[in-house]
Amino acid sequence: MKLIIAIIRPFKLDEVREALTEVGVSGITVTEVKGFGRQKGHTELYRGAEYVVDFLPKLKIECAVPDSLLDAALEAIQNAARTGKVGDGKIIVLPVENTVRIRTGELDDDAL
Amino acid sequence: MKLIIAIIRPFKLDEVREALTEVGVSGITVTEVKGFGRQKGHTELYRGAEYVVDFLPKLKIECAVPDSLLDAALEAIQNAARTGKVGDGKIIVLPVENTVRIRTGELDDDAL
Amino acid sequence: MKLIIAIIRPFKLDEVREALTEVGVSGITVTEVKGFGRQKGHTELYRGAEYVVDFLPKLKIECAVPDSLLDAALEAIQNAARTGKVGDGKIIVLPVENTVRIRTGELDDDAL
Amino acid sequence: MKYETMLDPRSRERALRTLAWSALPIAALLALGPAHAQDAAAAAEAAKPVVDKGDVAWMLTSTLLVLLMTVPGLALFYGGLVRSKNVLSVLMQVLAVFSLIVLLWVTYGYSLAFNGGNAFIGNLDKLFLKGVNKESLAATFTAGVSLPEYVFIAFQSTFAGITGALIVGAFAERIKFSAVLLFSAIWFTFAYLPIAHMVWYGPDGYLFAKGAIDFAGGTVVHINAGVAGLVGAYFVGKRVGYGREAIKPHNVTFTMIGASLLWVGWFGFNAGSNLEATAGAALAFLNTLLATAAAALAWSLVEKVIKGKPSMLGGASGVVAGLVAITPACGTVGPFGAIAIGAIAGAVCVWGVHGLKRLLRADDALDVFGVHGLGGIIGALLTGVFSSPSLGGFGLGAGNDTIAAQLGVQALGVGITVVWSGVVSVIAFALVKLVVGLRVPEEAEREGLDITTHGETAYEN
Amino acid sequence: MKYETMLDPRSRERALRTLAWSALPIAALLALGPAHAQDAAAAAEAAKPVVDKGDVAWMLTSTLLVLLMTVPGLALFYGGLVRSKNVLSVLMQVLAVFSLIVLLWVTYGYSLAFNGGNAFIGNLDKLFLKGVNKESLAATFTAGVSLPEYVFIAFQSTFAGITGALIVGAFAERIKFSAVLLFSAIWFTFAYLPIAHMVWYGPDGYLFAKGAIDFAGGTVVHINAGVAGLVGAYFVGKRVGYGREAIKPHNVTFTMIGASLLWVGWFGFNAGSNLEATAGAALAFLNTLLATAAAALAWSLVEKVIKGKPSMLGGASGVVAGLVAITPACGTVGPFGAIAIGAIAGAVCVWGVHGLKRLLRADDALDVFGVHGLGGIIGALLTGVFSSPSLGGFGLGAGNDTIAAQLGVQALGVGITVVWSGVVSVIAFALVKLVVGLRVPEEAEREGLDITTHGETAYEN
Amino acid sequence: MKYETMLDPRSRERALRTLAWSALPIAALLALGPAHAQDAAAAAEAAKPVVDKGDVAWMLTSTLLVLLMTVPGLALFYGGLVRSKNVLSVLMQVLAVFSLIVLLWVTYGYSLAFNGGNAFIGNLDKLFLKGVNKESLAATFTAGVSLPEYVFIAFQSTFAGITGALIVGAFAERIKFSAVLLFSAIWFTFAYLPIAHMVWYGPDGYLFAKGAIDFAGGTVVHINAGVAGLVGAYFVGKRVGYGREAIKPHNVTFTMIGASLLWVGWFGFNAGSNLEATAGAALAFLNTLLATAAAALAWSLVEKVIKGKPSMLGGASGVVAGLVAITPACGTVGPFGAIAIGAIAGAVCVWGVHGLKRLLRADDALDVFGVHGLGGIIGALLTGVFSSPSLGGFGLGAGNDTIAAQLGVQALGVGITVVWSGVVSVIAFALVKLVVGLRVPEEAEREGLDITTHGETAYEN
Ligand SMILES: Nc1ncnc2c1ncn2[C@@H]1O[C@H](COP(=O)(O)OP(=O)(O)O)[C@@H](O)[C@H]1O
Ligand SMILES: Nc1ncnc2c1ncn2[C@@H]1O[C@H](COP(=O)(O)OP(=O)(O)O)[C@@H](O)[C@H]1O
Ligand SMILES: Nc1ncnc2c1ncn2[C@@H]1O[C@H](COP(=O)(O)OP(=O)(O)O)[C@@H](O)[C@H]1O
Repeated sequence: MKLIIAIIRPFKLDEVREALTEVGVSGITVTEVKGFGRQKGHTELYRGAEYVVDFLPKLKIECAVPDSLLDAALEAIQNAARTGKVGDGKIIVLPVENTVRIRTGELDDDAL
Repeated sequence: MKLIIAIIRPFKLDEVREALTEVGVSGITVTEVKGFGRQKGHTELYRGAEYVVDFLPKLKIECAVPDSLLDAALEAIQNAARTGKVGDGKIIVLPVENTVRIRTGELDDDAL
Repeated sequence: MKLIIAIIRPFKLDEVREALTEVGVSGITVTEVKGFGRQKGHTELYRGAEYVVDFLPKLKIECAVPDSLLDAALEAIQNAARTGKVGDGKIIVLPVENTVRIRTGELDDDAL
Repeated sequence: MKYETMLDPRSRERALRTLAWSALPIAALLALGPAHAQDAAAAAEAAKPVVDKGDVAWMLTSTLLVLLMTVPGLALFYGGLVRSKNVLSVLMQVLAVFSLIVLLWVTYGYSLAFNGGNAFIGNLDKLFLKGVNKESLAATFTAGVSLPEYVFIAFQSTFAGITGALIVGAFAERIKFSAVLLFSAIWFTFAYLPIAHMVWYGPDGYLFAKGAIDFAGGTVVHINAGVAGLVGAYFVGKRVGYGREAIKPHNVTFTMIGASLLWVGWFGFNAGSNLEATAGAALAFLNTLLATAAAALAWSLVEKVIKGKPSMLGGASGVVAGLVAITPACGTVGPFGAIAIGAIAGAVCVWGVHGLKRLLRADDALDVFGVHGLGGIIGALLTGVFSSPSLGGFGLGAGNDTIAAQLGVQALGVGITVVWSGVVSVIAFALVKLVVGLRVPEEAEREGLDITTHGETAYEN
Repeated sequence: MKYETMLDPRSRERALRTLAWSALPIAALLALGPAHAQDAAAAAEAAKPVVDKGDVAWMLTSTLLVLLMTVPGLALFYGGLVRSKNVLSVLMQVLAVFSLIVLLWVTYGYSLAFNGGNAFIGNLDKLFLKGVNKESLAATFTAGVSLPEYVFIAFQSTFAGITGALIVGAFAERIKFSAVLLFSAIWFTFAYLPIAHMVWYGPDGYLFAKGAIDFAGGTVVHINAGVAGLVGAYFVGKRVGYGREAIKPHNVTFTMIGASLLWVGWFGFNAGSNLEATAGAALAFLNTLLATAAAALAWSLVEKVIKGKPSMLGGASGVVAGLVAITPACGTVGPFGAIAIGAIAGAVCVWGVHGLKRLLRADDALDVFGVHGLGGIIGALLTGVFSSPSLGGFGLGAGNDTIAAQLGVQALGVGITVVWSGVVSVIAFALVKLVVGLRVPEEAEREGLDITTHGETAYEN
Repeated sequence: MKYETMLDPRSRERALRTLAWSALPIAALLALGPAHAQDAAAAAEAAKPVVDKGDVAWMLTSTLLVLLMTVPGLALFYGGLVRSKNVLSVLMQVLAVFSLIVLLWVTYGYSLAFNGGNAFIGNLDKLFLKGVNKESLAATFTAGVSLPEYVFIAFQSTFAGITGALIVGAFAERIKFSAVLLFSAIWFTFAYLPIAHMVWYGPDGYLFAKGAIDFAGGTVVHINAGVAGLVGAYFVGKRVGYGREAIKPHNVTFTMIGASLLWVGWFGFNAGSNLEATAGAALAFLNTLLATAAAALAWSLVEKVIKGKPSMLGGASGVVAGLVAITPACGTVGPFGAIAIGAIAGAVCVWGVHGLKRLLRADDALDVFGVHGLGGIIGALLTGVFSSPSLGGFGLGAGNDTIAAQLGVQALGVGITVVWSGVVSVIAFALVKLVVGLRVPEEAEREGLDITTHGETAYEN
């Protein structure tokens, strides 16, 4: 089992979720985050002050998948989240030791 | 050492934290997240528009534990967070390579 | 490749980001979180009620680095984030299986 | 000063009689206000009541100020105090209850409160505002000075409206919307209207006749609402998680805006109750300013001493407590009497939301009783004290020679209001429970009323 | 009641003539207001117009209330409805459009709307307020009663300002800031000024002369703005993601505060349009209170029945719909006529933002047409119905004997406004598109106008 | 026009003398306002001052408008500009300072500012409002027209209150709450009261006698507060992280609401300073509307040119700058003079918060000096220019024949205020530092004053 972490553009969420659902992923968890990377931010002006805002709003998607679904899920995310411009984001895949569904106590792949 | 990631219902936070403290976990980190899963969302109505909100507010708890505490912690979370209804959430366990306490530079289990 | 997760004090963000940039880290992702640990919270008073707020505002920094950068990055974070007082936070290092840059499809170290 | 309201020529005679009873040196003063009414020509037609445009201007302004108190004032004050998942439900309850009562007011409320009848309730002669038109007049406290009746109807309608809206704070975050509406209609009819009639309808009203002083509605509005709220809190029960989870205000800035708008609008409430733009209105105005300032500081000081930190929420609560307490007194006490009343109310109401609340063991969510009920009682009683000329006041009520006598009458007013409102509320809540039920299901309460009752959420990034 | 405005002694004669035409029993009533004007001495100099300080007080208050409606009222109402990345752009548009129009108003607008000319537009004799000073007067509806001209100029400037600001809701979240300003200046000059002249400038104005009733500006302000907004929505095009992504209000509490302040301020708009602090103002006031309450409840009820849940946003929208609909009618219908108009407008406008909106296929982002346009039309027509004494009203327009006749005139007013405003808007938007372009680039729209156009973000933790 | 305030019969004679000095053609005009005062009957008793209910209505309204400016207006304007961890501390400071000063005002402030004494300070004859009652009167600018003294006391109390509250913006986000209160009390006593007396108390006040024009308080309120703020910023020191970390407004929408309410309320401040509901008030009103609109657009235009983007915060700041600058001038300049003053102030104050701020090297957190100080100075000087009839104004001050002469007097007023307020502030801050200390510990500042000083947080999800 793997945990997929994907940093994407906020307005791509719906497309990514649909793409993942299609390949059979049953659940995801989304967090609002701020990203710093190659994409450059903007300048904000307030009265006497100017601030360069390097951090841009992004969404982080976390999704635990059985090994069998990994490749399909990765492809789905890439296709749905890509615009081709700097700042599209990253996907990071982590190994998972085990998972539990709290409601039932089911373990591993059954828990997803 | 392991990193426990638990997605739970927001109002269960206090119970889970207490349960973890009891089994000897010394610290946790909590993030507000939105979850998509089997639990179905609601419909929101605004003037001419209706939106089906599939994403539900959840809390993500992250907690690094020494291997010795893992089972107790998992059980504590499950017991405290369970309501028995769809949407209780998941626990995901990841392997950790090492940890550092920033203040002191202590490493691994000592860092927790 | 590793994923570094660092929990730090909010006002240390700029210093940590600069320190990481200096050692060659090209991107980070930041999340607002609430931390519970040894540092004690404060009491809030509202009309008839008092609440002990155990959760303190922290920032979580996530940063995927090639193995070669790991030690430098860890040191950079520790130096920049340390105040020496309880509550400076933790660093947790996780193994990464692979990474993808969504825009280009580049993999692993190239994706960062 | 008593609140005398005669609304058609037929009651003019009674009005004059009432005025003659008055122990206050007020007639002389008021005669000074509309100086131009006194010239030779006017004297010749003294029988014909005069409408002064300055009065109309002030009373229209006062009326919209009471609306400002309700929405957005009270709505924000309450809305900021609840959790973000319930803020819209509170705003909606305030808006809907106010709207409903204003419509009931013109339908039958005005007639029952301010037209004929007996010592306890009026009659239905003005049902659907029968006979009211642009020529009909309502009397003021000054013989020969009138207001267009539409002005008086509008002004009083907002009083009824805000009183109903005040109550919803007590059972916020868990009550059914339909229950709120049904309760409001019943309570308005059987508690608000009789008390308003008893206190304000001269010279017949039971408490009016006894010389009870309630210049702008301490009993009618605040004690009345406070008691209804407390009863509601018992009936509806405590919020899920009350006492265990942290139930914090979601936006204290909103609460502060609300409290500020209550302060600003309250000048319409208090100085508007003078019905004329005279020195009497100015006194009520100044007293309202000073009592509130004193109460805000007093609440903060007590918090600083007791808990070590003066909270903003405390300051805002002090503002409201001071306003509530000065309401009955603002027309008859002097400026330093007002400061005393404000300071005392501000200090005591800290106990109202802490000690008293614990004693009462009710989850009066937004402290309707602790602030409006208790503050109203303090104000009603202290009105009997500081109205005394010996303490800088401008005179006790007709027929009450000593502070003790006046205190007795004031206490009677408080007692009657507490009991009457209490009994009506118990019956009303029992009825509502039977008919539509009082409370949303626990799961809906957890998810928040905004989504489950109103189908929307307040905030989005 | 017709809106008659004669602004210097030269037009006094015409004023009296107009008044003589009037079928309303209003003169008798109003004569009662400024009672002191009637004493012997005053009668002797009846020719000299009287300025009453009560009128001045009320009109200054009314004027600032219309500002309150605009900023912060309308700004918040609109600001809460957009996404947080665009809130500042909306606030800025409202502020800048209002400011711009107020300046244009004193430069040439006032003269073109309210001075001489023909049936469709005034002249430029008062360009740069030439000849206006502290002594110059503006007539009211009552012969012999005047206001300082500065009061009338200020009052009317805010009407023009808010009308321009209303429009921006239709194309919010994607339009260029420069386009908004340029369009506003053109539209104000070629649509607002002529319609205001036609409806309000007596006795010459085209619709005024026909006996059309628009007491406080239902056609001039609301239909006028609603149509301009709709045209704008077509020209500017739909928002990126419209119909696919969830485009939700970012802060419904702000929207509620805004709606409440609109309600509070609207008393200046409606009762202020009486120009005097009399029973006529009080009637307009009470009607504005009641129609709004009825509309808020009606909208909620319809939502409850159709969708199962009465939303707070619906309640707030009902408030605005009710206010819009009662605007033309508030001076001539009775209180229960006002309740009927409010309830009907509240119910029908639910369809305006759902069914009608789908039919129109325009992304009128904040429902300027669905609420102001549609509500305005309903109000204009129902004014012709409920002003009839047979339905409790205070009289139809001069020369219109039956409800049918009046309805015809009202429909004519609606028709002219829709066509005129529509044509001017089409031309204006076409021109603006050519000169500065209408729309920001898609990427800027995604990022939000606050950052890309104004260089700032509204919220920070 | 000079601000003349005679408060008891004893000073009536002086008042008439002052009026006789006046070079303004104002007497003739004002005589027109209260037309009814002129009829035969009234003429017979000319000695007896007339109280007009229209004036009372307007002045009560004006007074509550100044409260609206302070809470919630100024509180929100400032509150939105700080970080969310400090918003409650700012709201609390504004509320507490206002409340404190209002209480000090009735205790001794009113007597020291507006009763007898010498050219620099009044006396203590009215300590605790001794001798004031419902019959006592305060004079207006018109001989024979008075206000109930309670009205004048209340109106002026809010001026003192808001002035103290303005200052807290300069040292927001790091000062001790006790230091704010102690400083406010000292500064109010030794800086506000003397300056108010010098400028407004006729005919004795030092600047009043020199013919300085400060219609509504440009020197007394804005320059006075601006200088105190600047001194405070130096004394308290820069915020932790200033110039390194991003210190952004946490809620620009709140700031915009605040600026809007300042605009709305400022009509009470400016037009209320006319003390009567006459054409003079209407002129002040219109000028306040126009100058503000011009300033908002001017600030935005300069930002657009210099930085490429016109910000909402800039628009809101322009609103305040325009209001500040028109304050002294609003009674004597013409509408286009007002537009010029607004536009100039709006443009120059952009420099006030950028270039000047860098020069001054003080962390004046919310630009109290850059907007109120600088805007006040610009306004004071331009008043001397645009009041000239040659530039459309209504007359220079008594005894000043040329613009140059008037400018000299205006500059003197500015100079005295800057030095006096500066010196008092230095001493006051030094004293406060000694007694209670000025600044919270660094850790508390990092955590935010809301939690560490007031024990609460503003927002919760
Ligand atoms: N090494 C990294 N570790 C964690 N997150 C990263 C890393 N690099 C980039 N990110 C995240 O991915 C986002 C996009 O990265 P960026 O370099 O701007 O563009 P791109 O992904 O197109 O190369 C960033 O805003 C940040 O949130
Ligand atoms: N595969 C997954 N990866 C990550 N998070 C998940 C996954 N599936 C579910 N979740 C999270 O768990 C929450 C609860 O899941 P859900 O399917 O609704 O109910 P249950 O846990 O009872 O089966 C979801 O809202 C989501 O946040
Ligand atoms: N075991 C843990 N797992 C995850 N996060 C932790 C853990 N222990 C502490 N933290 C995080 O680190 C923060 C700082 O920890 P704390 O014990 O207060 O101080 P210190 O890091 O100085 O020992 C906490 O607020 C929490 O967010």
